[in-house]
Amino acid sequence: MAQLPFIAAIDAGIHQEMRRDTSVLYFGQNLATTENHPFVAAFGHERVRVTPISETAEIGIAIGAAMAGLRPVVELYMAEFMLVAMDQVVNEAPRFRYMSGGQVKVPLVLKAGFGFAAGWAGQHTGSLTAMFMGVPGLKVVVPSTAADAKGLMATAIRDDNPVVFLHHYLLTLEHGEVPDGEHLVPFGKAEIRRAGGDVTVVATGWMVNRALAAATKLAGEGIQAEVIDPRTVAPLDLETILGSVAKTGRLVLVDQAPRHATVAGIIAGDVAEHGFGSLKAPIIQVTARDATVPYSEPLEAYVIPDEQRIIAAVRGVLENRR
Amino acid sequence: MAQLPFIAAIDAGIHQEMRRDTSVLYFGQNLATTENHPFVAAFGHERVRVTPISETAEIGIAIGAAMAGLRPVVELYMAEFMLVAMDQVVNEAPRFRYMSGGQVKVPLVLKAGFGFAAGWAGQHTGSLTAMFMGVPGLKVVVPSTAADAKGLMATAIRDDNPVVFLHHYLLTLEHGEVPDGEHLVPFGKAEIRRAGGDVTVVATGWMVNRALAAATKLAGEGIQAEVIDPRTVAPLDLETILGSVAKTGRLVLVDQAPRHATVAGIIAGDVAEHGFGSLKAPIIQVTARDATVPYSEPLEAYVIPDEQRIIAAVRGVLENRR
Amino acid sequence: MSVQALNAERQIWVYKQMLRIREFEESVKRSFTEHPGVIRGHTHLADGAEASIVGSLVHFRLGDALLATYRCHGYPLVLGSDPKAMMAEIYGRADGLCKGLGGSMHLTDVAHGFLGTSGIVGAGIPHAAGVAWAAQIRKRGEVVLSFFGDGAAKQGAFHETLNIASLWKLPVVFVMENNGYNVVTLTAQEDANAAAGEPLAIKAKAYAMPGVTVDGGDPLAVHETVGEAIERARAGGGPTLVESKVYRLSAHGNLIAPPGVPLHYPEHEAIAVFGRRDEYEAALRGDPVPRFRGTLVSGGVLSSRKADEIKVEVAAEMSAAVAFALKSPFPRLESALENVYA
Amino acid sequence: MSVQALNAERQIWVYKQMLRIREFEESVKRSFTEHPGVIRGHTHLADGAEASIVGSLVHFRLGDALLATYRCHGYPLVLGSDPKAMMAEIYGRADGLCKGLGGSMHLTDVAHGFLGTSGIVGAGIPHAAGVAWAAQIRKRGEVVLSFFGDGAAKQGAFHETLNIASLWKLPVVFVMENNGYNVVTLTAQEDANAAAGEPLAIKAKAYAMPGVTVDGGDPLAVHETVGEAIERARAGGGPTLVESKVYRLSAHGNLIAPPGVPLHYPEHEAIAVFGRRDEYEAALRGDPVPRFRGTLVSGGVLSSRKADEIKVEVAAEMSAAVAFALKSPFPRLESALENVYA
Ligand SMILES: Cc1ncc(C[n+]2csc(CCOP(=O)(O)OP(=O)(O)O)c2C)c(N)n1
Ligand SMILES: Cc1ncc(C[n+]2csc(CCOP(=O)(O)OP(=O)(O)O)c2C)c(N)n1
Ligand SMILES: [Mg+2]
Ligand SMILES: [Mg+2]
Repeated sequence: MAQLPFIAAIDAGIHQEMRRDTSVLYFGQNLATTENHPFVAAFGHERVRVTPISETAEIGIAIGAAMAGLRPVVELYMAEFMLVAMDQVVNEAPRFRYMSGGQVKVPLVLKAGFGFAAGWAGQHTGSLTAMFMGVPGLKVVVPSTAADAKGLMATAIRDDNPVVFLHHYLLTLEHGEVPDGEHLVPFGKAEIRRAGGDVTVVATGWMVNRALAAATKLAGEGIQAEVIDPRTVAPLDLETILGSVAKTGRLVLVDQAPRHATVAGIIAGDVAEHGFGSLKAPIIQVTARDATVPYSEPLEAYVIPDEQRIIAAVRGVLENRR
Repeated sequence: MAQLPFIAAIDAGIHQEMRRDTSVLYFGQNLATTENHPFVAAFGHERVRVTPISETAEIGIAIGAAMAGLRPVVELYMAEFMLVAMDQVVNEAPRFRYMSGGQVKVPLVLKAGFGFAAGWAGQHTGSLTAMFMGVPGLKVVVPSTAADAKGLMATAIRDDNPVVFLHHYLLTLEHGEVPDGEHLVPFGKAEIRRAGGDVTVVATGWMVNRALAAATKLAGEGIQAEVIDPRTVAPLDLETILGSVAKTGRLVLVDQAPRHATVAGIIAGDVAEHGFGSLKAPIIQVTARDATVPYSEPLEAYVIPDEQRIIAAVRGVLENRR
Repeated sequence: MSVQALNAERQIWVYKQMLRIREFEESVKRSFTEHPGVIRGHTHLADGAEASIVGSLVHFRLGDALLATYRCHGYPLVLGSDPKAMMAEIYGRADGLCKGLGGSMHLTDVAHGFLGTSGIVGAGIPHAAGVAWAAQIRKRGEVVLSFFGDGAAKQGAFHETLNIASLWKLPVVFVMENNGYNVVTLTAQEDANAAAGEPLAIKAKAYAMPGVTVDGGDPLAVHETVGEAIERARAGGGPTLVESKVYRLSAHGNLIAPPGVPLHYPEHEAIAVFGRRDEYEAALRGDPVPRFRGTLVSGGVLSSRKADEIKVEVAAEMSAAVAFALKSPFPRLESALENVYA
Repeated sequence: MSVQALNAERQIWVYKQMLRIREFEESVKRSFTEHPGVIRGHTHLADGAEASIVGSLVHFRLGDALLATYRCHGYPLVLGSDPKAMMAEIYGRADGLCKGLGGSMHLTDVAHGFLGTSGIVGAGIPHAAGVAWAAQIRKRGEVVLSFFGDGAAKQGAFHETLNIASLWKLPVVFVMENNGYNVVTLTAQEDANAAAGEPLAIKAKAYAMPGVTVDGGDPLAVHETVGEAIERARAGGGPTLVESKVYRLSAHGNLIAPPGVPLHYPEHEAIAVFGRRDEYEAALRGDPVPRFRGTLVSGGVLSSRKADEIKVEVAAEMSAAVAFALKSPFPRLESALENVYA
């Protein structure tokens, strides 16, 4: 075990797989522009390349390379940059296997950051996870710890399908214990980050930290929140969430996206169908307020869900507790 | 009142507004290539133009023209074609007003078909509505009748914000009574297509027809379904839905998208929060099965929600009726 | 570099492949009237482009790859795909090349080097470059052919990919089939070079890449031009943009309509939209299939009798394909949920 | 067409504007150390591009419009925006040009013809063409300037827009500020023309559009080159691609880091990443601001004393802007929910 920042843990996951499998490629903008780049030094320019600012071609090339037997990892920096290439992400990569009747597979990883609520303002701070999660053929990963970042990246690279790997930018420098050597975290297995019997709180990415901080404060009031991190939203481990709700009867979902663009809403819909019998209170979603993310610091903080709003939501669902 | 096919009703809406307001433009691929084109004949090439196959430029140009005081309507044919220009749709058009502190407005209409489950297979049959509905600054319209198609198009053109106008391609030739002369349908006002007290069914686009057909069959069993068509999903008229659920206690949502890519899920999440007290049964979503839409006819029919599945869902929520 | 001329036998092979494509497309077209409802969605024919396709594919070797668009029936026929399985796919049957999941727009036959198509204009161009990157890494002299239309050159994907392919010297040849139309839009109505009277191959200058224009109605000319580009690519010299000028002899695709409305192939846009009957009739007179037959027969390479025999043989092959496809069952319903994930 | 030369007074005006941009940018840069935490997110400076900006904007008339990228501080200063409101925006304050909603990357001042920016590379290029369409319809001889970087020419948006602008003869001038870098990527590492030693202006050939390259460090050369393009556009002759060669004198932007880490301007990538100290020092020696001062003083257009007076005046203007911005309050919280919809 080593203490590593989140960003280094992702790199470690990629490095691990590139060493293991020569078919893994790593490319994107503004990397590998000198021989000193650690991945270039280790794996050479054949497998590690800088690309122009051409996301459509970058992702499209990854698809072709994947169909030809390679395993590309594309560094995209911000998830928003995928929007200029959204057809490749949602209407090409995940369709080829299906449309060919299973003749091809398209193993690739689209690595992108998101949610960088640090003054990056209108076009660089979005939380677009929900746009990807419902696309058949695509898998979507949202780690919240350094260890998961490494292990989920490694699993993403080994997966035979296109995977969107979303790195929350505010976690970049968060340190955590990361297993040395080969480390893999399975897809479709949620993690209970904190156990509790009074209320289930589901969150992804950086919102997991805020949920945990809220849970700590709530514990001081005698409220035990169970905090669940789905880790992958496609596939989604609904069982773990339903199991927790069966126990607590109460569900609060936290999401950095605006109200109608959330993973939270989708999960709420699932629980309202499959876990209805367990529910003792309304399912509350704590989401961003409905605005583009503003630049000014206090406004940005006002728009993004914070501890106080999570705590208030939990108190709300417990109000009618008997 | 005239009987018009859906497609002619949309055209009538555009025509009405172009005649009324010289700032309205209409352009896109494969239109206006001869002087005989009815819009060219009426309004000239200055305002009606054919574009190359360049969605990013087409939508981007619409944004610029809108900022400069015009009101462009872009013909995009299939909603999937917006995916190559998704940045313009979700990260440019709806952001400019906000980021400029209200200095500009971006009135434009992106007109696109969707859901063409008619053998168009993997890349042309999607139902992407949910991708647009949660973006602050954007409005999203999904008419299901010819009259609404005309009236919502006219309202969309007069709206000072970017509007995604989604035309369900399977409705193209459906005829309906369409008011002559100026006709406007307000945004954010759901329509109760059929009244009923036993169960609330919410559907958009072509699914409204399937829901109504199911409701007719169910009436034969003595089950009165209330079928609600939100007509615009952004803004969403949650009040009307909650009002109905308050009466029926039961909610079934029908959506042509796969399970985790639906408007249905988002609405279910809202009702599970704001209408929980009214619910007597789980909220059931009848969605497409989780696959890319297959080409072969029976498989396509198997994947898309049909009357039977809607009927079964309604029976399901009524099972525990006392 | 100079490409070796084709001997008589290969020339006859070229002619036969052209005829097979034509005959297949005619069978597809006839299906709309002879077997109404059997073909759904949108179907795009390659008639008029046969010389361009076959002339390009003469150079195809084991290990090479090809990617194309929705207008994709021609290529796999030449590469060796079974027309029975192709027709079954177009009819949505269980024995289809793609198990009925893809349909006419998405024929794929990996075993024969046809990696697939995108129905989104321009989107397949980077895929081809990606396959070429894999070939570059493998260092076996394999090459990738990327086919697309003139309209596709107006998509960002074209631009972004050609720059990278040139920069990385990828072993790929970009064959733009310029058929003068994007659906009902004339090339000069949407392309600044065309409007200025310039060849579309000039676009290659924006990528420091060779760009050439060839008469796509002449299979031997295509053979030479694409052949040079392929040799260059195999030798590590990088990509070429080949503008192959063809004339699409059918309408863009069958009628677009919701279920219930019988589908058919409408009149060509040159006539139906632009009233350019002369243009269309000239194109018919220049039809590359009879034109090449004429060349071969008058050059003494092929006797009329032999040419007729080939025609009969090919017609039989394609009607067998139709018969097979008609008899093939629909896929099991659950197969709709297979192959979503690997 | 020939552009009239600038008289002495206008030349001095040009110099003063260049100095204002430089001084503003220096104030922004100093804010990171003098007022830590006051600027958040990502801030991109125009230092090195002043001559190109001002030389282009000499031609700007009422009714014209300008659109740019995240690297957007220079233009509005020349167009007449108040540096106080600009700095307040960069500090996220209520008196900001965009009420604190936009920040450094999204300065907008419609009243002065600056319609805004996109932070997404290439995305603003079509917006400019759209504004130009409106100008074409209005027929008042108005012109639109579209500024973007060399890297942006690798986006599909560039390609798609230039084709349409040329085809429609839109009154727009595309000014590509080629500063040799896209963040830490050298132009030759990402551009096939650059790798082949060709100017980037050659890309205009793919759009049947004039393409010219100019020394962006010389405001009078830019004035002439962009001036010709603007005159042509105003006269209905259509767009031009101008490649203006500049050297960015600061790093791409400030350090990228999560909250908590103090932000600052790192060393220029030429040195920090590529170890090209000579290149960077040569660029500093060629700095367009002192270079133009030298030209004016040695040409007798401007005395050293007057030049120093201008410098003092401009420095005072910009420190007043900082002082104003520091005192401006933060916006009301509820203002975050205003202006979402019109
Ligand atoms: C991005 C995108 N926009 C629009 C379409 C609709 N469309 C399908 S084929 C086609 C014409 C393409 O023309 P061209 O590239 O010349 O090929 P051709 O059909 O002539 O062979 C269009 C516009 C699409 N499939 N994808
Ligand atoms: C579509 C997209 N991809 C990537 C980025 C990240 N990015 C921001 S600025 C930049 C460099 C742009 O280089 P250039 O166009 O030369 O402009 P310069 O910054 O040199 O002025 C990049 C890659 C982005 N903003 N948008
Ligand atoms: Mg064409
Ligand atoms: Mg640059």
